[in-house]
Amino acid sequence: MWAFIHKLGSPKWFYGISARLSPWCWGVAVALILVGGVWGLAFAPADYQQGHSFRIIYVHVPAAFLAQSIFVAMAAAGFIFMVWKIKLADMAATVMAPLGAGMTFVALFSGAVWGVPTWGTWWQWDARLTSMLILFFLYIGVIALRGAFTSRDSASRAASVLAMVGVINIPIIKYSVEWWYTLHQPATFSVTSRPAMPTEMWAPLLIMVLGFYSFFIAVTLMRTRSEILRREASKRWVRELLGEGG
Amino acid sequence: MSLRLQARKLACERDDRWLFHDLDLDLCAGEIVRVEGPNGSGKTTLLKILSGQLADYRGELFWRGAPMRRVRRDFLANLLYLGHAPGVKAALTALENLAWYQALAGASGDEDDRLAALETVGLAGFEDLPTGQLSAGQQRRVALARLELMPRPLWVLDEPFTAIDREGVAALEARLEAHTRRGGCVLVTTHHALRASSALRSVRLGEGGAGVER
Amino acid sequence: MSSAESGPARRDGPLPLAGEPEGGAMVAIRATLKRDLVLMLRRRSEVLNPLVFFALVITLFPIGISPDPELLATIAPGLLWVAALLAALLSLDGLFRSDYEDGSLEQLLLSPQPLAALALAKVAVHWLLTGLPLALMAPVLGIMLSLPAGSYGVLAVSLALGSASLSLIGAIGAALTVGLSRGGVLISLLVLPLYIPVLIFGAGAVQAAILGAGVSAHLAILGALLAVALIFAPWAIAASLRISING
Amino acid sequence: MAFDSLSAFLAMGGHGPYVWAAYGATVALLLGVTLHARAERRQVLRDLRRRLRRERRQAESAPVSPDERHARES
Repeated sequence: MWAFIHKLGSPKWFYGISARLSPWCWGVAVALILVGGVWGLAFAPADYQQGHSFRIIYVHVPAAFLAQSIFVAMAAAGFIFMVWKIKLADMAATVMAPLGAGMTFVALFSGAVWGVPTWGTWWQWDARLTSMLILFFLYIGVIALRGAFTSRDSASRAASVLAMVGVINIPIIKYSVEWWYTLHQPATFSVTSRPAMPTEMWAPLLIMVLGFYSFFIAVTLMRTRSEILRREASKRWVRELLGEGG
Repeated sequence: MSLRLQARKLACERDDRWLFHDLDLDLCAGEIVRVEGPNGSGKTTLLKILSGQLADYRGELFWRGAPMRRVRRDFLANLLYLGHAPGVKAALTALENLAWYQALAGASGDEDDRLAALETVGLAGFEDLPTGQLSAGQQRRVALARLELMPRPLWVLDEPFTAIDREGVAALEARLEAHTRRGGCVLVTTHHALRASSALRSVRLGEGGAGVER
Repeated sequence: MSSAESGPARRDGPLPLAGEPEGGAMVAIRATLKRDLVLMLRRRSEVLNPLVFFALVITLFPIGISPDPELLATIAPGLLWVAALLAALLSLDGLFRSDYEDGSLEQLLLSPQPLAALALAKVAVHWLLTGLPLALMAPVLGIMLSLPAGSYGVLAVSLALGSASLSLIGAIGAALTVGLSRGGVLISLLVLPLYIPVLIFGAGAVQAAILGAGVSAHLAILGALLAVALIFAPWAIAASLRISING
Repeated sequence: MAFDSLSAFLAMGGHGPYVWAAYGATVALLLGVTLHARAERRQVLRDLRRRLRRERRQAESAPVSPDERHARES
């Protein structure tokens, strides 16, 4: 088990294995997103209340899911880096942060756009949107903190600590914001929390969510590979690899 | 069990640059070990590692034969570290500063001891002034008074001679030698030429290479 | 330990090696508390500045919005809480910075006592001289915002309780940025999102008091938040200080 | 199929601008991230190869052991 973890933590080994995994992830991501997108846009039935604006759910919810998952993944990578000093985990955490911030932004944007036909306003202090907005600030904080240090080692550690502190806080923030929202807007209807959804509606949603997760894995693999090359530029295996490749 | 700090195959990489690697070092009772090397060769980093501040190194550290990670508190109870900054609070008086340092070690301390220590470093009459009103050299002396006050066997001193006048330098050198005679040990970096003595040893840090003992 | 620490009197004898330190932690914590209190009281303006800031910000709102007492009364709980939160934030940057600059922070890290406990002592002083005075001052400003009667006590209690959590969470941010020269703005970016739960329940408690609803649930949650912060924050602060000292 | 014609599909029952804006932003992000990741990878590889070539040239002109050089340069 330990040997496996340390092997997994070796950039060289990871570089090799991820090269084989990467095309599959991209293939799965593209296929799922295409299928889910077309299904959701053209074939899923319209909502009886919201009509076709309901189709925004197929990008809003996957983006929101991913935004939260990426933060948790980033904190987990930070934890692994701090406890076992596996630098690979930090490289992954480095590349995850901007993607997470981007996903949060898309979730916010699609949520805001969805608000116009639903609530008649571009911004509603809805519980979900508000916690998304806070999550966005948390991402910005992690990215800014990492950028503020001149020493990369210190930057990595500081960003890891902040990500871990943030991940402890996310559920607290989420619940307190929900509580706050119900207190102030008791009867407003929330766009995504609805009772039973028919299969034709949630099946494309599930496909989209899975597609987004594959996309996340594919991008993280690819960018981590670049980050490995950048950080391990003076290692022999990188040189041999490049020497062979021309 | 006597004082002994060992480093085995010590290496430190900061941001992809090897400051030093394969460094073996033995510090024993009765020694002054001087770390030499050009600017940026990692002298301060080495001192920070050997004083247990920086955990980001490869290799092993042993304190009295046991791995450092396990005996860290015992090690710290025997260590006195003076860094680049004197660690003296400008708004506190010299006495208050020393009292805090004694308390950090876990002892309430004694006012007479503190007064005596300040007198030894030539600060008699300045005990009750906020140290912000003292000169840089005098502030440094307040920090050096800790050497008198706290009987820690292992001293790790980063540029202790900074801002000290000539008599002060001579007194400090004599103090270091007296410390080694009592079975203490000193690890020091300095640009100042130390008086040759049988206790003195040098470790040279090269440029990105291994340390060489001389 | 006491015989080993007898100092210059025994300067010629052989040096004893100290054993594992015992029972010194309380001495160190008490001394750190006292030292920070003395330091803050000698620079009284640093204690007063957040309070003046608090009063100033509260003055701006009636001028900027409207002097209408009814309108002010509805927004007063939130305003008071937000302004107090910002005032507490303002003083956070100095929590570790002066110690970092004069080198006493590295000495604190090299103490054989648990760093988390020593950091907690410093945070306690920060709360005592920032959070608590802000809480005591808030009712006075509440009068100026025509805060409805019956909520003044809750305002002070919720602020006192909440600002302790704010100091603890904020100290993590202060510890992370202490090694950075332009840490002042960054710290608010890191810390403010984490303050939101405390703000929600703190302002909520005052609002509940105005509406005549029970406030014990709010105060209990504020207490729970404080408990969580007390458990996690000291370790995070200690870890962050260790990172920053090697920045 | 939930739509009768292409124009109905594009109109989205009157909600066209909102639906297409949300999807457009998402596609822009996904594509942008992908293209950026590819460009980044190429850039890194190009920089590394260039550096390797330069070091080879230097090695030919001045024989220094490679380890020393890496240590000094990186």
